[in-house]
Amino acid sequence: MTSLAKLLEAALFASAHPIMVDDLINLAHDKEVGEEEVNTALTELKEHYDTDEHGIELMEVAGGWQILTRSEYTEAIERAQLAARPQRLSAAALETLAIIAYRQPIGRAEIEEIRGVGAGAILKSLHERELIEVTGRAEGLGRPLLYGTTPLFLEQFALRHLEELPRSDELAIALREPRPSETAAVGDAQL
Amino acid sequence: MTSLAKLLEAALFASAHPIMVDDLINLAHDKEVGEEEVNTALTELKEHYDTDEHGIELMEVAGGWQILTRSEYTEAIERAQLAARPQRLSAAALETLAIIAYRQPIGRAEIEEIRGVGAGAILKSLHERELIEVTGRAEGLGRPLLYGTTPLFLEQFALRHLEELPRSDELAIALREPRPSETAAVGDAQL
Amino acid sequence: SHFSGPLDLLLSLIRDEQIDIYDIPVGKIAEQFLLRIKHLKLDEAADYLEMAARLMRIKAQMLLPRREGDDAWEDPRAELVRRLLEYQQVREVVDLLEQRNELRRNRFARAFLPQQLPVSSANRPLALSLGELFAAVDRVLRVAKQPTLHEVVPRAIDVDGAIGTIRAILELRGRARWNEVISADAEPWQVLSLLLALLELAKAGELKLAQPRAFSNVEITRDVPGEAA
Repeated sequence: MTSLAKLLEAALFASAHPIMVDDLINLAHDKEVGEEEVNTALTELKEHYDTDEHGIELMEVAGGWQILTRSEYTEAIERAQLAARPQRLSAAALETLAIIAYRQPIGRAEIEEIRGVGAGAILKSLHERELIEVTGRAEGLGRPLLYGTTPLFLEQFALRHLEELPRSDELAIALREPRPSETAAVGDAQL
Repeated sequence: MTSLAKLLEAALFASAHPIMVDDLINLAHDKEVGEEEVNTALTELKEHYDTDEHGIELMEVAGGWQILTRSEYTEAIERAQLAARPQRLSAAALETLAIIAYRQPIGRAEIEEIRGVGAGAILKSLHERELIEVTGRAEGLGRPLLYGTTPLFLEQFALRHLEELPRSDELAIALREPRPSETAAVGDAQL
Repeated sequence: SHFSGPLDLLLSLIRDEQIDIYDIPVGKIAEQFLLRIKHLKLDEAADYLEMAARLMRIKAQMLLPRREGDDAWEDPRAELVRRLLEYQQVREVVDLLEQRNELRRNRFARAFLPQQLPVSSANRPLALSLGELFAAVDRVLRVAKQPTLHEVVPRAIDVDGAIGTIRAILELRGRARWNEVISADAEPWQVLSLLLALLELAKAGELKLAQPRAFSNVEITRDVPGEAA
């Protein structure tokens, strides 16, 4: 491997979270090394892991790069109690996250309106898991807190960026299309 | 690489601690795999890292086997972390700093009342960064700490003195001096 | 329960019965909704009861006579349909998030980290500019609450809505307890609305309120006309 690829490998091995490309460029500490060189080295590293059949792989996630174990070894590693998978989120928590991801910044009242149930406890637990954060306060009465998703949300959902989620008008509505006469009543049903 | 070597690589990557050979044998969960097979796979992995010129290496350390970044890259990684892009203050921290700059000396309760959210963690971090300091204690119950900005604050913002901050009539409610009639109530809020 | 809320349950009923979401037979679906929540022992959960009450209200509205060719007639179900479609989209995103989450859950990140360098975020160099500071001042000015003035939030309390909910619940069950008609994390305005609605209905003789012990649950009983008050 090139020395840049080796350096990047060492740095990625020393981090539990994705490293942004900008930080990888800084790491090289060399004016000759820019985004292009880093991307080439990342590709080299990625291909090396893929073609040489490693137990790990390089993934682009949450706006940066991260080395992760390949999924086929997860069960064995967990069985041997060398590492544990995080708990799955409840359906209610996932719904709340989905709403926040699409509508951020969004306040609690609006989330509750969409889900039809109270959101207080779920917001607290998503906040504790650092999947959402307070991004501000709404104008107006009561000045409610507004929530948005965090970089850790992208990381844990293997998303490169928020735009990777389908746009709301791309979401197939499993139910049939409205008849023209109904369009007015349901036209604003989009996320 | 053999599939055993790949499994060991994934496990060694995912484990927070060195892994003993016995645990590596367990990991394989296969009666055919004993100490000899694991040692062969470890040698394979070690040689792969060495001959393919990786940024990492397989080391036998106290308590078992571990993958570590090569020492020649440690310095670069440390340097990069030290020279990491200058951090920016969060919007919340900047707002808190702005309130303190204009209203000093000011207590935590009053800051929290103006921003409508808790200020404890932010005050601590501004204090650690030496942008604010404790300038005294308020009268009244609990004698709350009062904060003000430091010389470093002026330096960081390239200000000669605090009076250089624009202090005009336009500065509305939150940043204006409290009216005498409000002072009593402000004191209460600092309980 | 494996339902994440009343909308989830309602949507699953609509799917099971292969009902056209744009033409929901409200009477039928309300009945089934009640059966299901009874069966699932969800009939003491405020959120589900509120949905049951809402369905009953829509059913009643559907029965109101309307004039032939009345253009101004608005389908009482429209709001429910809108919410169901919106919720349906949320469920689709959830499916996608679940897939992505599994993808990531099945991979471990590096757990062993070399000795943390003595670089706390506190001694990393700071990038600060006056422009940023002034922008922060501006934000504070725009959004700051007046210090010391305790804002009374004139959030509309919805007594009529609460009255409708209570009436519908009592129609279904005859009696209920306070914690069954309001969820534990209700906003103060919701609690207030409910309280005023209960007092209003008690005054009108539609229900009786009893609290066996101080701080115990308030019991709400429908006051059937003719029965001694």
